[in-house]
Amino acid sequence: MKLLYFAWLKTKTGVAQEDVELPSGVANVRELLDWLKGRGPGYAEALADLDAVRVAVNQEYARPDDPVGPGDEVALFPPVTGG
Amino acid sequence: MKLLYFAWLKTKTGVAQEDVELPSGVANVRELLDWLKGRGPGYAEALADLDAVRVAVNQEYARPDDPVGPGDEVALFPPVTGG
Amino acid sequence: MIRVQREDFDVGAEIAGLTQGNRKIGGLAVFVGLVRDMAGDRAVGAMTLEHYPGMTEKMLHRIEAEARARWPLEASLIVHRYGRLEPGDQIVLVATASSHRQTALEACGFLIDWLKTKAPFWKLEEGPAGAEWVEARDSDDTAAGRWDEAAPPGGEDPKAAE
Amino acid sequence: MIRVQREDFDVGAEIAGLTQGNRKIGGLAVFVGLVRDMAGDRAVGAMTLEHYPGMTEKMLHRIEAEARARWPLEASLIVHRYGRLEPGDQIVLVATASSHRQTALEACGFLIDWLKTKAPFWKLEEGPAGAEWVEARDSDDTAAGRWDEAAPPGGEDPKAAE
Repeated sequence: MKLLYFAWLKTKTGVAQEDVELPSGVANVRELLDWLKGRGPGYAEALADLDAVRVAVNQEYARPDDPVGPGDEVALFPPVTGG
Repeated sequence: MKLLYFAWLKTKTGVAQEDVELPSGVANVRELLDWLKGRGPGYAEALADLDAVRVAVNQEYARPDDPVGPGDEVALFPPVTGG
Repeated sequence: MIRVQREDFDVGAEIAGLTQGNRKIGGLAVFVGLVRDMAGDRAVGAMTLEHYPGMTEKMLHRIEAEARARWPLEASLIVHRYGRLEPGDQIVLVATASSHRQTALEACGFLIDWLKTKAPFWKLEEGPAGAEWVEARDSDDTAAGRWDEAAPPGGEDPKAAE
Repeated sequence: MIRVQREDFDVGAEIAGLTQGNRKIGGLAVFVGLVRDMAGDRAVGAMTLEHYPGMTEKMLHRIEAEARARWPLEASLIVHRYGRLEPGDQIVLVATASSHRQTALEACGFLIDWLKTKAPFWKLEEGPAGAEWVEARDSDDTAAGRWDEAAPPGGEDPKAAE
């Protein structure tokens, strides 16, 4: 799975983009976020307040129960502030 | 008094601008319109439907009871259609 | 700022001039009215815009002042043309600038709505059956009336007689 | 039409291209967002707009398509910049053209409101105390929410988790 981080999620995780192998038991957005939190203090901090995190799966906004799989591009970012 | 006519009020009266001497008894907009109606068939036709006539006294929209006097500039025109 | 003129205007240059050097502006809203080649189901070859010199400027100044009293604007501009215009030609430009976008957008909508029902302009359209004076539309009064609730200006655009 | 670019845009040229040759257009509404030198009471020296290439274009296309499904537009355009911008610089251009002015004005307001809450851009502001990511504002959600009544698009901008 390809993971992308934007804005302060990138700053806190220290990663803009990474390829990860999903462990078994990670099949939706909620499970993915839970798993990511355990990958280190930067991830834990970035994902401490999930109200402030938006997720896109294959460039579509996704909800906690939406499925994720090995071939997906998943992006994590704060609420958008363009315009 | 200086009278101005715009759009189809000008077409119907056949006059763009004229100077008139007010008869006694013409002291407000309503009385002015009544008097003008009697000045000829073009005026009568132009002023047949007063719902379709707007009046400005000294370049301010005026109501039937607003006063008019010899030194005033009074304009008659249909509802505006600019923009 | 307001201008009444026969000549065309350059939207890009007008708004550049309006925002130039003002770093407080976060949003600029612009409306441009253009001559269509159809009015309802009638073809329009051209139109002539008549106006009431003097009163036009007075009303446009007042409409602009009313917008600036209602909204905190950094800049505003109304340019309205008169004379003969053809389909595709620009008729009117309204531009408002503010620190916030909703302010600019609302004030821009207000200006064009009020202008349509209060500024003394009249359109004479040249169609296949000859020239016809355009009739005022109730929908324009309705649109202008939306803005009355907040702070009725009073005394404007009444009927001349019942 | 939508574009995402680092370069500045020329508002006059953009809208001329948009209306060129279309005689059905009676009204053109334009919104331009600009960088302010203040954010609330904090001075801003410059900002950097980050975005999500690919998803940005996809969302802008979708927002534009939604506007065109809701309003009968003759033309529409969204241009959004990314990269480093300074106070006074243009950030975004939204333009809509229709036979009627209210249609153009409403669609323009809709586009900028939706864009603000749905297009993946993030602003990093450089202030006296260093660089700070701008926080999303509730008022933007409220503004975007105004348009939900008519025909909720569904499935967009949900929270990732409760």
